[in-house]
Amino acid sequence: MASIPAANGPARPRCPESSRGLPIRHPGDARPGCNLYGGTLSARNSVVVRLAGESGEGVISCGDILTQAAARGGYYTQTFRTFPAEIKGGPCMYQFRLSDEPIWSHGQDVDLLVCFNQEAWDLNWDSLGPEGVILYDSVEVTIPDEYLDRARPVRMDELAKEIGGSTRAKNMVAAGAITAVIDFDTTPIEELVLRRYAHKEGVADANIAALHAGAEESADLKGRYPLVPPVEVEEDRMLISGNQAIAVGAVAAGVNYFAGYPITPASDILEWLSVRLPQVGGLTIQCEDEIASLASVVGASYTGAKAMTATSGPGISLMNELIGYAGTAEIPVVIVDAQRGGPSTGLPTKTEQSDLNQALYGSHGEAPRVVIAPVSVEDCFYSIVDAFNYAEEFQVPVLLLTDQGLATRLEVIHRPDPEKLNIVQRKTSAGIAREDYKRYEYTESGVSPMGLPGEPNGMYVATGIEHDEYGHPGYTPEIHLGMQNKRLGKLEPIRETSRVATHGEAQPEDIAFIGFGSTFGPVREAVDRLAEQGLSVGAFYPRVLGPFPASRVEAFVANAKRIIVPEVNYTGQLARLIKAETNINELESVAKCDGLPFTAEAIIDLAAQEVAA
Amino acid sequence: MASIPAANGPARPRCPESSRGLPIRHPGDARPGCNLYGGTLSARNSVVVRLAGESGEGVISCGDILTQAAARGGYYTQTFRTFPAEIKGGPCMYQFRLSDEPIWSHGQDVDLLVCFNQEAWDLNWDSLGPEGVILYDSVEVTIPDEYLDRARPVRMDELAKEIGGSTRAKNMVAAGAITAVIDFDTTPIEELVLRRYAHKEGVADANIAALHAGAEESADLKGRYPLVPPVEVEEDRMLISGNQAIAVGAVAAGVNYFAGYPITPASDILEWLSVRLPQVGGLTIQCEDEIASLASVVGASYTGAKAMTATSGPGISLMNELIGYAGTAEIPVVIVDAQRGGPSTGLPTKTEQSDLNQALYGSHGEAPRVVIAPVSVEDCFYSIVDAFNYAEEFQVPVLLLTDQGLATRLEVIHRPDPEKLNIVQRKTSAGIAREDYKRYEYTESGVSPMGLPGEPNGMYVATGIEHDEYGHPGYTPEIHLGMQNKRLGKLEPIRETSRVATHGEAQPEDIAFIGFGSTFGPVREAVDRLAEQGLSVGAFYPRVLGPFPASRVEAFVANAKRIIVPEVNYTGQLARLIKAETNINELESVAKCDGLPFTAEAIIDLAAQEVAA
Amino acid sequence: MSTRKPNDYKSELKPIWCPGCGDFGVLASLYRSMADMDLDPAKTVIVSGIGCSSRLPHFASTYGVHTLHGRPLPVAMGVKLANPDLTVIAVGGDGDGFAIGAGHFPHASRRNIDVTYLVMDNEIYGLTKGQASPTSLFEQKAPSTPFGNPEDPLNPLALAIAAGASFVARGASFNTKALTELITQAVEHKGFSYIDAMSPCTTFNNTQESWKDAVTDVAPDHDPTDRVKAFDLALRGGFSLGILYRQERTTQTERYKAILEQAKPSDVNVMLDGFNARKGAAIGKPA
Amino acid sequence: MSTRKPNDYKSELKPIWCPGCGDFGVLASLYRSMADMDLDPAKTVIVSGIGCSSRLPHFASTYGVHTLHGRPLPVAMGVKLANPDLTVIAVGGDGDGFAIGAGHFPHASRRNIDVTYLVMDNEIYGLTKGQASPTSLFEQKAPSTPFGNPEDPLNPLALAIAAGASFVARGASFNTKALTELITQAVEHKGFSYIDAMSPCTTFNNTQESWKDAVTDVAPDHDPTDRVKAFDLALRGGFSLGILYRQERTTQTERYKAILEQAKPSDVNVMLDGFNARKGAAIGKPA
Ligand SMILES: Cc1ncc(C[n+]2csc(CCOP(=O)(O)OP(=O)(O)O)c2C)c(N)n1
Ligand SMILES: Cc1ncc(C[n+]2csc(CCOP(=O)(O)OP(=O)(O)O)c2C)c(N)n1
Ligand code: SF4
Ligand code: SF4
Ligand SMILES: [Mg+2]
Ligand SMILES: [Mg+2]
Repeated sequence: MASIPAANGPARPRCPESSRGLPIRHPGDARPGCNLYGGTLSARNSVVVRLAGESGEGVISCGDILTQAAARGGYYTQTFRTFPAEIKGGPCMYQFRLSDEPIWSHGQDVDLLVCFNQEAWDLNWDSLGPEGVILYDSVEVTIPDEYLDRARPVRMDELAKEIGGSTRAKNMVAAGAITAVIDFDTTPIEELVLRRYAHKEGVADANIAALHAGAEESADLKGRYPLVPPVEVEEDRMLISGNQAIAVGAVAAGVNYFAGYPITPASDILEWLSVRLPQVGGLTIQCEDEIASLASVVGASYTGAKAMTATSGPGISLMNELIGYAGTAEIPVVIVDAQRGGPSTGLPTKTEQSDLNQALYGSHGEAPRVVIAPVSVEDCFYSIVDAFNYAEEFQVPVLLLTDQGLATRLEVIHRPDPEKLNIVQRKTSAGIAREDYKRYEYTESGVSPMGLPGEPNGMYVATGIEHDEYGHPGYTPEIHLGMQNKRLGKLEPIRETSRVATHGEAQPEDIAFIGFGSTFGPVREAVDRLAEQGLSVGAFYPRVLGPFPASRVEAFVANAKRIIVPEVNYTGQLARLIKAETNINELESVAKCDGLPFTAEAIIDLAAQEVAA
Repeated sequence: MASIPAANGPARPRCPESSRGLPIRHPGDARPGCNLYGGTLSARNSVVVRLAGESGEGVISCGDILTQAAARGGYYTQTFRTFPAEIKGGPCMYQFRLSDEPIWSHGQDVDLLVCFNQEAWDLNWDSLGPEGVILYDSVEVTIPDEYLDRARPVRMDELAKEIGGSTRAKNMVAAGAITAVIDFDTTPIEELVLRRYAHKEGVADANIAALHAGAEESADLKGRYPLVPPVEVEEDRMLISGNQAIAVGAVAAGVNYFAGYPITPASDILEWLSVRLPQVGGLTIQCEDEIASLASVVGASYTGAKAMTATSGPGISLMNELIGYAGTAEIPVVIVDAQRGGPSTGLPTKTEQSDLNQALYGSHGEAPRVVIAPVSVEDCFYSIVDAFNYAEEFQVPVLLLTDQGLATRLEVIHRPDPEKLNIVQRKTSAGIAREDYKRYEYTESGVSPMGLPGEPNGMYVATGIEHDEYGHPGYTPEIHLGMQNKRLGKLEPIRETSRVATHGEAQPEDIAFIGFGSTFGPVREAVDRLAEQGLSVGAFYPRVLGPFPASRVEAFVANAKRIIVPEVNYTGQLARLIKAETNINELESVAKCDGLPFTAEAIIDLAAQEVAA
Repeated sequence: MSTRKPNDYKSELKPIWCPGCGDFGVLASLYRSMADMDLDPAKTVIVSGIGCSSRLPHFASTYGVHTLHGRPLPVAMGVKLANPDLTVIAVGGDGDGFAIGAGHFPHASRRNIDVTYLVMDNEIYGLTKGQASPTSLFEQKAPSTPFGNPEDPLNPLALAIAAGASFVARGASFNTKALTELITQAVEHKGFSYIDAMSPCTTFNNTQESWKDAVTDVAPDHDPTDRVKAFDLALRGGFSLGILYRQERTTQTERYKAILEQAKPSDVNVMLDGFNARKGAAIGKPA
Repeated sequence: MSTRKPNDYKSELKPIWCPGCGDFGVLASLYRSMADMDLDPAKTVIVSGIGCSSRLPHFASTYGVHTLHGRPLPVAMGVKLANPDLTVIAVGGDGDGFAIGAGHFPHASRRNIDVTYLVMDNEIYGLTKGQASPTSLFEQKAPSTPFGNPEDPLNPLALAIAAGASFVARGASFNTKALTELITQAVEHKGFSYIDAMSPCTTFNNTQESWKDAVTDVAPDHDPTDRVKAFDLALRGGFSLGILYRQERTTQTERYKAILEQAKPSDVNVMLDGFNARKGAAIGKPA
C-alpha cells in the first residue's frame, strides 16, 4: 500500500478547512484564560508578540524597529510577516519572538497580541496562547467580553493625532505600549528612530513622543510580561534576513555579475546588490525579463565571471529553457528561487515550498543541475557560497531554494568569517596547448577545463546542441550517451559529500524527521522537546536535494519506527522524491498548504498522532 | 536497496559506448552469412528494408514512396527515419518493414540494406540481419570482400544520369532495384510518381524510366527475397504518421483554434492544420513564439473554443508559466509535445522520451494537468480525442507526449470512425441565474460551470492569482487549501478510469513490462515471442501518466517475479515515477539514451538477462 | 443613444490602488467610454497582465482575463480571433507591456489585431515597489538603480508607429474627458489601437504635478495619417495628448475571415479518406 | 596594417549550408572584416541563436556562444558587460531576432549595448523548412501560410531606429565588399549597431535574383544623423544598402563604468558589519 496520504489531496475536493496539523478554533471556544490585571507573571525567556493591522498602518515597520531594538538589546529574534499582495490596504501581520537564548522558530502561541483595527482582532484572536494578553486600539477595536480581563485598550489613533496631527505615528504609540508590557528599554528604539529620520526634522521627534506616550499609556502594566534579560551578548551578532544573507554571501563567494527582474519576495537581493556590487567592482543590472536576466548571466559566466540571478516561481518557470542550456553547454550559473505560494501568480506574499519539483525537473530533456535548500537565515549565507562553489567546480546551474518566510524574516545570527570560507575557482584552459584542448573533453571527473575569452588556446563554441568533445555538433548514439554520462555523472560525488543539517539522534528509533529548507527551525525545536519526553528522535535535512543523498537518508532512518516528512506544499514533493530515490517505501507525508510556515507546536502535534491515510 | 540501476547513470562518467541492450558490433565480427546469388529464400511474411545515404539524395522520399506503394498494395508497414538536424548534408536513414499481417515495430535485423554512398555502408553495415543482403551504388560504394556474396552493385548514379542528365532520380533507380529483389509490383509506385509530378511534365517520365532501369538492373535477383502477398485487404486501411493522426484526430475532436511556432518534429501539425482547419471553420495561426502561441490558445479557449498548440521540448520549457496559469484559471488547453533528444537544443531529429518529468512537474507551484502518452500511431488519433475530452471536462491543461519516432513514422492503421467517438463538451454557465453564478464554485466534482463571453449571466474574471469562488483575489489559508483541493482533486477520478494499453497476461507471473508511449510496439511483439517460449508475460502501458493509475499498476505486478521498465531516456523517469506513486520498490529500470527507439529484439534480450545493478 | 451609465460597468470589488493613483482616472475614463459606446458587458472582454494597473479587469463588470505578467496581448488576440463579435480591450502597465511583454507588442502591431491596448504608463514598476521600468527616465533613482538609471527610456509611441500599429495616441489619467474620448475612438478604430495613458504612481514615482504642467494637445494641423510626421511627433519632448497616428488597413480579423472564405469546406471524413492506403496519399506529406 | 588574413578566422568545420545560401556571403564578409580590423580571435566572441544562420559561430575560429532560439542579444550583453575588452558580435536569423527574440531587440537598442548585431535576413525560417518569418511578405505562401501570409512584415530597420539603436544599416550577402565594409564600421561604432544583411535562402525562399535587382545604395546626400529621415528611408520600398542611421551616444559599457567609478569601494567585511546587531541596522531594510 502506498503510504503518502496527502498525495494529491483527497479523492474529492472538500470544503476549505484549516490545514493538517493546525487545529481550527472558533470564536467562543473556551480557552484557558489569564488575567492581564492580576499580578505579574514570572519572567520568561521567550516571548511571542504579534502585531496586526491594515497595510499602510505601519505594522511592518513597527515590527522591524522592535526587532532591531531587541537585537540591539542583546536578544535573539525570529520574525514572521504576512502582508497583502497589493500596495495599499488588506490585512497585514508581523510576529516576532524574542529570547535570551538562540531560538529556531517564530512561535505558535502568541503572548502579546496588538490589534490596530477590528479586522486584526477578527483574524488573529485565535493565535493567542493560554497566557496571551491583548493591546488594542481604543477607538477602532471592540473586544468580546470574555477577553476583557486580559485586554487593554491603548489610544493609538488618538494619541498619534494629538502628537503629530495624523495617525501616522500610531505604530509608535503601539511600540511604546509594548515596551512597557514586556519591560523593554525604549532607548535603542529612540536611537533607531533618530537614525532613520536623521534627514527629516520633526518627524523623529514626533515619533519619539508617540513612543513615550504609548509607554505612558500602559505604564501600569509595566513588567506584566517580563523577559529574562540577556546575559552573555557576543559582539559578533548580526540581525539579517534570508535575502540579505544571500546577497552578502554572494559577495563573500565572489559574485561579479548579477542580473535580475523584480519579483516578490526576491527583489531585495536585486536591490541590495545594485547598491553593493559596484562597490566591489561588480555589476548589477535589471533586465527586461527573467529570460534576459538568466541569458545575460550565462553570457557573463561564459567570460569567467561568477554570475547569478534571483527570482521567484514565475521567473523560474520562464528560465527553464536556459537552465537546460547552461547545463548542456556546461556554463556555471547560480539561480535563487525565493518560493512563494503557487501555482501561477498564486499568493505572492505567502510562503510555500512548492517549487522543489520544478527545480529538480524543470526544463525538457534531462539537464544537469544542483538544487540546494538552506535551512535557516544563517545557512542562507553558507548555502549561497556552496552554490557558487558547486557551480564553478562542476560547471553546472545551481538552484537555491528559499521561501517567502525564510527570505524575509529577520534573525539574529553570528557573523560569518569570510576568511574561513573555502572558495572554489573554475578549472580553465590556461596552460593547455591549443592542439590538446577540447572544451568538452571526457575526463575522469567529468569536468573539463573551460576556455575563457582572452585565453588564446581555449577558443571554442559553447552550445546547447548535442556535441562532441570539441563542442562540434554531433548526434550519434555514442556522443549522446557519452555526453549525458559526462554531464550527469560528474555530479554523482555530491550525493556523498553534500552538507546535511541534522539534529537529535543520528539514527533515531522512534521518529525520524526528514525535510528541506525552512521547516528545519520548528522541527529542530520539536526534536528537543520530544526528546525531553524520552523519545528517540532525530531530524535529517539534506541541504542538497539534487543529486539526492539517497544512501545517507536510508542510513538515517534505518532504525526508525516512524518517518515523518513535513513540508509546506500540497502534494508532498519531498516525500515522493524520497520514495523515488531511496528504498524507503513507508513514510508519513505531512504536506501543509496554507501559505504559512510550520510551528514547533504543530510538529509536536504530528508526533503525538499518527497521520491517518 | 534501491533498485534503479540506470538511475542518474553510473557513478563516474565513462567513455561512450552503445546503450544497454544494444550490442555493439565491429566490422570483421563473424556473422552468420547468406548468399545473395545462391537460390531463392522461402517467402517471408515480414521484410525489413533500410535505405541509407546523404541528406539530399532522396533517401527519405524513396522510403516514403515505397512505403506508400506497399500500403497501397495491401501490406502493413512500420517505418523509422533518422536524418541530420541540418538542411543539407549529413547521413540519413529510412527503414521500413512490410508484412501481410499487422506489425508493431520497425524491426531490428535488416533484410535488405541499400547504400547510396560509402558512409551509408560504414554506418549501417552492422544492422544487417543473418540473412541480410545488400544493394549498393556501383560507383560510390566499396563493400568488404567477405560481404560480396550477398551484395549487389546497382548503377544508381550512372543510370540516373543517363536517363535524366543528373543524379536526381538516383533514388528511383534504387527503388526499382528493391522492387525486383522483394518481388514487388512497380505499378503502385508509378501511379504515385505520376500523381506527384502531375504538374511537372517530363519529371514523372524520367522518374518512371529510372524506376524501370533499376528493376532491370537487378532483374536476375527477382524474387530473391519474396514477401508473402497480402490476402485479405480491408478497404478501411490508412497510411498515416503520428503527427498526422494527431492533427486529423484534433479535427475529429472538434478543434477550432490552433496556434503554434515551428519546431522539429512537431511542425507537421501546424502545417497540416493550417491547410485543414479553415476548411472546417477553424483558424490556425503561427505566432511569434511558443509563449504567444499558448497565450493565444488560452484566450481562444476562454471564449469557448477548443484550442490547442503543438511543440517539442524547448517550446514546453517556455510554456511552463502559462501551463500553470491555465491550470489555475481552469481554462482547458491541449498541448502536444513531440519529444526529441534533449537536453537543450539537443538532438532535434532524434527520438527520446525525456520530457515526462517536465510534463508532470514543469511550472512552479503545484499546477493541475493531465499527461497522456499514446502508444502507437493509431492511438495518437484516439489520444488527442481523449486530450480534448479531459481538457473540456476538467477545465485543465492536457499534455500529449509523443516522440520523434512516433510522430514521424508511417503506419498502416484502420480508419477510425468519427461517428463513434464520445466527444465531451464543456460545462458552461448557460441557464444559471446571475446571482447564483460563481465561476470557481466548490462543487461535488470540483468542476464548475464556465462563463463564456456572450452569456450575460456568466461574467467573471479569469485569474492566476489565488482567488475565491467568485474569482476575486484572496490569499487566506482557507481559500488556498480549498482551491488546491478543487483544482487537484477534480482530476482524481482519472486514476481509475483512464485508458490503458495492455498485452499478454493481465497479472503476469514471470515478467511484467511497464512503459509509456512508443515503446509499446516493440514490447508488444516481445511479449508475444516470450509467451511462445512459455513465459507468463504481460505489458501494462498507462496512457495517462498524470494523474498516475497507481493501484492499477500495483494490481498488474502483484504476482510478477520481475518488473521491467523500458524507456528511451537517461534517468529512468517512469521507473522513478512508479516508485514515487506506488508501493512498488523493486524494479528493473532500462533507460536507453541513444536517440533510437527500442526494437522487439532488444526487449527480448532484456528478458533473457537480468539487468545488473 | 447610450442606455448604460458608467456605474453599470462597476464591479462589486473596490479598486485596491493607493489614494491618488492615476489608475483611478483611467478606470473612470474607461467606464465612461464603455457607457458612451453602450458596450454590451457580456460581449466585452478586458484582458490584462500583472501589475497594479493590471488589476483593472476585476473592477469592471464585464468579462475579464487577468493573465500573466507581459502576456495580455497574445491572450487578447486569441480571444478576438476565436470570437470576432467581442470587443476586446487589453490593459496593463509599462513594465508589463514593454519589459517582459516587449516581444508581443510589435507583432500585435504588425498583425493589426482588432484589439485596443491601453497602457497605464507610470514610468515605474508600481506593484513590486518602485523599480525602474523601460519608460523610466535616464538617471532616475529607484531601488534597483541607486546610481541613477543607466538606460535610456523606450518610446512606446514611436515603437508602435514603427511596428505597424494603425492607431497610436496619448492620453492622461488626470484628463479623463479627453481620455474617455480617445478610448472611444480607439475601440471604434478597426485594427490595433494603442493608447499610452500617462497615469502617475503617487506612491513610488509621483509625477502628477510635473506631468500636468508638461502636457499639451497635439497640434490641430498635425496630419495623423502621415507615418513619418507621427514618428517625428512621438520623438519630440513634451507630452502631446491626442491621436498621433491613424491608418486604415485591413485587420487581422478581416484577413482571417478572408481565409475562411477562401478555404474549400471539408469535414473530418473527407480528411480521413485522404489517408486511405489504397488510394495512396500524396508523397512526402500524405494528404 | 592587418597581419591576419580572412582564412585565419576559418574554423575546422565546413559550413553545412545549402549550395548558394546567402549565409556563405555573410560569413565571407565577416572573415574579411575581422581580418581588416585585425581582431584578436581570442578576444572576439560571436554569439548566435538557433537557425541555419545561427550556426555561424561554429565556422569561425574565435570564441563563440551558440545559444538558444531568440536569445543571442541578452547573452551578448552579459559577455560584453562582464568583459568590456572583448569584441562581441551577435548573429542570427530574422526568425531568431524578430519572432521569438523580439522582446530583447528594443532593449539592446535603448541600452546601447556595445555589441554588433548582424541578422541574416532571408525572410523565412530556413532551419525548420520554410515557414513564414516576421519579415516574410504579406500574402507569401509557405508551409504554415497555405492561403498566403495574412500578416504584414515587420521592418527591422524602422524598429531599430524607433527603439534607439545608434547604428542601423543594410547590407547584402551578394555584395560582400560593401557588407565587409559595413561590418567593420558597425564593429568600430561605439554602442549598439544593427546590420540587416539580406541573405537569401536558396532552398525555401529564393529571392536572390529579385533582390539583386531591387537593391540600390543609400543616396550620398542622406544624412544618417537625422533620425526621422532615417525612419523615412527605412519605410520606403526598395532596399537601400548602406548606413541609414548613426548616432553618437554613451554606451552601456561606458555608463556602467561610470557607476563603478561613482561607487564607494567597500568589501564584504564592511558589508557584514552593516548588519551588526549592536550597532543596529537601518530600519526596514537594514544595511
Ligand atoms: C514572470 C513574472 N516576473 C515578475 C513578476 C513581478 N511583477 C509583478 S508586477 C511587475 C511590474 C509592474 O509594473 P507595471 O507593469 O509597470 O505595472 P504597475 O504596477 O506600474 O501598474 C512585476 C515585475 C511577475 N508577477 N511575474
Ligand atoms: C524555443 C524554440 N522554438 C523553436 C525552435 C525551432 N527553430 C529552430 S530555428 C527556427 C527558425 C529559424 O529561422 P531564422 O531565425 O530566420 O533562421 P534561418 O534558419 O532562416 O537562418 C526555429 C523556429 C527552437 N529551436 N527553439
Ligand atoms: S503603487 Fe503606484 S501604481 Fe500601484 S496603486 Fe499605488 S500609486 Fe498606483
Ligand atoms: S535552408 Fe535556406 S537558410 Fe538554411 S542553409 Fe539552406 S539555403 Fe541557407
Ligand atoms: Mg508601471
Ligand atoms: Mg531566416
